[in-house]
Amino acid sequence: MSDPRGTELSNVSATVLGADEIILNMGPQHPSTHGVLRVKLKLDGERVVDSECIIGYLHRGVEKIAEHRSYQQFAPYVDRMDYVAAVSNGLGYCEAVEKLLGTEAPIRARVVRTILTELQRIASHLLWLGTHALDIGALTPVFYCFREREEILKIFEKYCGARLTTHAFRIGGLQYETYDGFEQDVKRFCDDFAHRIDEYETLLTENRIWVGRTKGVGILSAADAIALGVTGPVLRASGVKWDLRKAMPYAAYDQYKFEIPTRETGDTYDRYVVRMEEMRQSRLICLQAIENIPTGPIMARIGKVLKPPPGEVYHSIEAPKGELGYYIVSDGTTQPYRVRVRPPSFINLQAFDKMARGSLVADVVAIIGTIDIVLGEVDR
Amino acid sequence: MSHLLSPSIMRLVLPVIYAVVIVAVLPLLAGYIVLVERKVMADMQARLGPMRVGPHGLLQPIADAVKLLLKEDIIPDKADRLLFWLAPLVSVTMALLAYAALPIGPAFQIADLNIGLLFILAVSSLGIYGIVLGGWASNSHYSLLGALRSAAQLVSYETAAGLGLISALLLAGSLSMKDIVIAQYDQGIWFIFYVPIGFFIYMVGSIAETNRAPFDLPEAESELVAGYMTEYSGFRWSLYFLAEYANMIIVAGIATTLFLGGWLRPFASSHTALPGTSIELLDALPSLLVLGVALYCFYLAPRQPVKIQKLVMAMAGGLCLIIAGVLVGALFASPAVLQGIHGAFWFLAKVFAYIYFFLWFRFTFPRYRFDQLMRLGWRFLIPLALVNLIATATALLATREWGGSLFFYTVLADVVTLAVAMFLAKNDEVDSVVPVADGE
Amino acid sequence: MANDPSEKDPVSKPPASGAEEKPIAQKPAEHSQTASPADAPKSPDAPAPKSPASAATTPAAPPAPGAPAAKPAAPAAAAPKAAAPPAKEAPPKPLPLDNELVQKLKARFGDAIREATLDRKQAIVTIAADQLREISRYFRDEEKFDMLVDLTAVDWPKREKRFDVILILYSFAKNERVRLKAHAGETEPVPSVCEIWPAANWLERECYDMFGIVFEGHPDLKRILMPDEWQGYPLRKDYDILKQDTDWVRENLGIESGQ
Amino acid sequence: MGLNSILFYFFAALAVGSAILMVTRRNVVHGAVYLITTLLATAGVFLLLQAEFLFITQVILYVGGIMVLFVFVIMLVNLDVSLLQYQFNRQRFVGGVLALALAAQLFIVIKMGKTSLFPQARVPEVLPKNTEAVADALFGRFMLPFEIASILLLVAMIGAVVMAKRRV
Repeated sequence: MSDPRGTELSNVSATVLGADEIILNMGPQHPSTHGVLRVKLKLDGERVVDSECIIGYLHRGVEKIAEHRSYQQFAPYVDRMDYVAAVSNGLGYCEAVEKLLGTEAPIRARVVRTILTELQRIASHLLWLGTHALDIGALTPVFYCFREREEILKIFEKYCGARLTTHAFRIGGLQYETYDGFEQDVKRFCDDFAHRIDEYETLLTENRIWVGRTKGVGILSAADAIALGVTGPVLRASGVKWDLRKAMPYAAYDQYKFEIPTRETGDTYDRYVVRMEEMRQSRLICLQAIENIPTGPIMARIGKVLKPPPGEVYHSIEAPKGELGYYIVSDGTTQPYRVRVRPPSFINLQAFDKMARGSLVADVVAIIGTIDIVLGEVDR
Repeated sequence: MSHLLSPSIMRLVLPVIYAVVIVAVLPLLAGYIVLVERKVMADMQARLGPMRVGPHGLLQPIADAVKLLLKEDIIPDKADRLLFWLAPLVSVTMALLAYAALPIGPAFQIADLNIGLLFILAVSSLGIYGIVLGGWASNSHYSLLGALRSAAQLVSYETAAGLGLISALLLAGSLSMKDIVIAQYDQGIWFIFYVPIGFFIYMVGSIAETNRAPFDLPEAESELVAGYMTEYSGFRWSLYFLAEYANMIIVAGIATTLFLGGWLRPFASSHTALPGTSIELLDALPSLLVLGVALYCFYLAPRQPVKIQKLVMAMAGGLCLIIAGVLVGALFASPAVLQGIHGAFWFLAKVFAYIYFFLWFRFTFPRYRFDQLMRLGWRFLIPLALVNLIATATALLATREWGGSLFFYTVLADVVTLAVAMFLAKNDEVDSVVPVADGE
Repeated sequence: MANDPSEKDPVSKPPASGAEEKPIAQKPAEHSQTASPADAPKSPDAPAPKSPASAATTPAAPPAPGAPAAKPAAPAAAAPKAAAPPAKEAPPKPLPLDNELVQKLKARFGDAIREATLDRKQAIVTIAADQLREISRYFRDEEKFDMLVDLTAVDWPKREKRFDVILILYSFAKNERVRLKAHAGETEPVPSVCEIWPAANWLERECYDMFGIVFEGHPDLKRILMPDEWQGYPLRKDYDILKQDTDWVRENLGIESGQ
Repeated sequence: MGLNSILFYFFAALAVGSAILMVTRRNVVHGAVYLITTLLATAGVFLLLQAEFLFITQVILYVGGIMVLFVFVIMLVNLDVSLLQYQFNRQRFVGGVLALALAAQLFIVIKMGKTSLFPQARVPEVLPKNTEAVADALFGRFMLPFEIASILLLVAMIGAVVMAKRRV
């Protein structure tokens, strides 16, 4: 202070103390980036000033591969995009190609597809719930969630022999008939699941710490969500009552009664509530569908070699993560001329910056979790 | 021989023996607390936990220790080598030093300082340097953030926990750990019944001080990878680990001494002799408990899948049997020996019960966010601790001035403090939650 | 169509009677269009279905200047009998589209609206690339297509302007989708629609990454999925599936080949 | 020299040595570590004098509290910049004068007070519990100054909070 040039001193301290903005590189190896997401955060203390997602570590060129495979050959590849919801991916692809062919799967196939896809939605949401809770520090729910998910995977395994990347459906319908006891298995799961999900809620929904960690975190307004093309539970939590299963019904969804849960604020807590409710709704759909699976063929009469007439089609379904679209261009040959996948995770992840700015590092983890990304789908 | 066991020599030799025993046993104990933690966690999460190494994973801690010691020791290139080397040592030294004043039973205490409690608090508060310097020296942002969080968290919660302790100190009127326990014996009641809120505040504060969930922000694995320990590996890492568990035992020991009657058995002041003998009814309890465990081990032993596991299980049963034998033997020895051995048993039992609560919290609650943690500390716990302190002091004063039962006055004080707590919590809720228009 | 409730298989049990509430709009997009599949297809001009390249060139014929883009340039409707599904209905083919929306568009943008077709009951509007931003803004503001569902590209290397830039738009109000298509040459920049739909940011980056299409006015146009220094654009048709940027692989991964 | 003297010289040397190192280190964190060592060594001297309460206060407050905050702040500072900065500013002369003055003062006190540098008077083996003595002094005889000091600190604290709040 006795320094005659006080101004200089204050300048010096400013350069020293002002340098506290640090760049934190989260990932690609980090416990809560759900795979190989890399986020560059600019922090002021623990507050996020700026963020950038760096992706592509899992890029496998699925769209390029598609151009070199026949329509049927490509079907297993789509399972590897959102690998925790392989059934949904398969449904979207098969229906898109069916649309391109101008045909449709028989009603029995569509109902079975609906049941399996809804089970897959529950499985995907369970995985999300477990890991999201784990990110926020609740160690226990993840094991309960996996216990229930295991039941679903067992049903898949019994149905088609695979658990994760199922390739459950074929273009034109189903490869396999349902096994004996399929209905009972699904029913038993659904009956059991009703109070399981209440159990999870007792652990989290009213928990003060959970509420404190999720309420008001990562708010995304409805206008922002629409502008950023965000779909799925993230959009619905922002207050937009929009679900492709209702807006443009596919498979057999138009036959079943279910609600579209929505919330107003669009924060992490709302997204949690929406997904929990969605699991309940999926359970209801399964129960309705299992009541009366129509009899009949399971495969449409399409040839062994698929040569869709030239043209193009865009078909999308409500995958657990949001709108999963396939834009397929055919040139009349056996291989697609171009397959474009509209990956919900990829587009939802774009909203990350909007949600994360101004929040704390701890919130970043919650926000990554709440968007519910699967890097296999983001990077394709 | 007799001159070797003269009291003056024993006064010097015994503490050294205790110190050696503590330093030798503590890592093992920490390892087994980890095993218990994993087993409890597994039980709460509907799974089995470690089952492979030894029967029911009983040898897992040893396997872990060997693995840790054999691991590659990595020092990051741009780390501050000196501090990187020093930091875990500081942590573990301070944690071990605190044991000097911890009375594990009336006989097992290295030094009965007249400022024993303050000494433990002071030394364990120095352990923070291990974390802060280690975090800084690693030259990694995760470590640095972990260290910063840790520093802020410890300073805040030490205050709250300390204020919580003072309410018990008021009742004891001494800082010597031994005198505090004796005060509880004399008053015939554990202080937790006088100052339950003080105990609660200390419990929350001690969880935060030991960086345990839900306050494990300095090492929050989902945010900061492993916080200040991110760059550590192998032996250095295990030193941190040891320090953490040693600290857990320390805070549990403090809580046991101040609130749970230290080495006293339940109903220490009431005496009901077994008919026909001079053995107290409740003194027989420890032996029976350990005997039960031993029998259970023997019951399980033949049911183990592998021969070696059968053997180890039987050995575990045998160990329990020996302990039970010692406990029974103590019943017939002189009162000092009885108190020493059974005191240690009760003390450790209470410490582990306290640690069990730590584990239970860890597997039940999500993690706090940093600002919430600070808010909880400064705006809830510290005001509450102050109110609790004043209320307890008033209760003491009232007993002295007007007579009557202290218990009655402390109940009044607790009611007042609870009312304040509810007010604070409500106030806090208004502030912290973003107004939400409930949808649907 | 699976999307079309009216065409449901008769075997199915009747839909749960009316109790389900339609959230935003009732009609699927396909229903709002006027064309019917029974319309006689316009004769194709170059039926050469066996070669993808020649098939690709067909729709590339630029519309005659001056003539309003009413003339459909339907791609080869070759109906490959060997593989065509023995479906009840005729195989789907693109049909011209001329509804209210298209008329409005033509009235407003004139030549910039090159063509409007209906393929598999999905509306496609081909527009001039240089007008992309204006037309997009019109779609968002006037026609309430408030969500950009997807933005991608297709490569037709034999064509004079090799790329189709495709925007899939969705309107919550109408529950309709529309596809905008703009032709772009290899070196020709396409206006960015980032400021209209922020969602386009990453999508345009991906297009740039995969096809090398430059979007003019994009705030931060750089590679997104491939490494920043990667040479070549993987989704172009002339980029072989086994091709790689050998130098990059060698330098950064320390291996000879990723195959 | 008894054990006490050896310990005293050990602590004294440690205190002085690390104090010098603390001033001369370029790395601020190292400086802080040496300062902590100095404080601990001083605490050790207190303990030798059987001033247990003072010892523990020194450890809890200065080492366990204040220095933690110091280190906290230091770690937020970008050390790469501070490493390059010249540590001593143009106060060398003033500093030298001050040091000389202090040395003179010490010399005079020791000489005038007729106390040798190596005190012969032994402290009694066992002192009364000094925690209570400190408490009696603070809350009895020196109640007023003690309270004034605490109010001063409170004012300073509130001032700091207000200044920090304004920025946010």
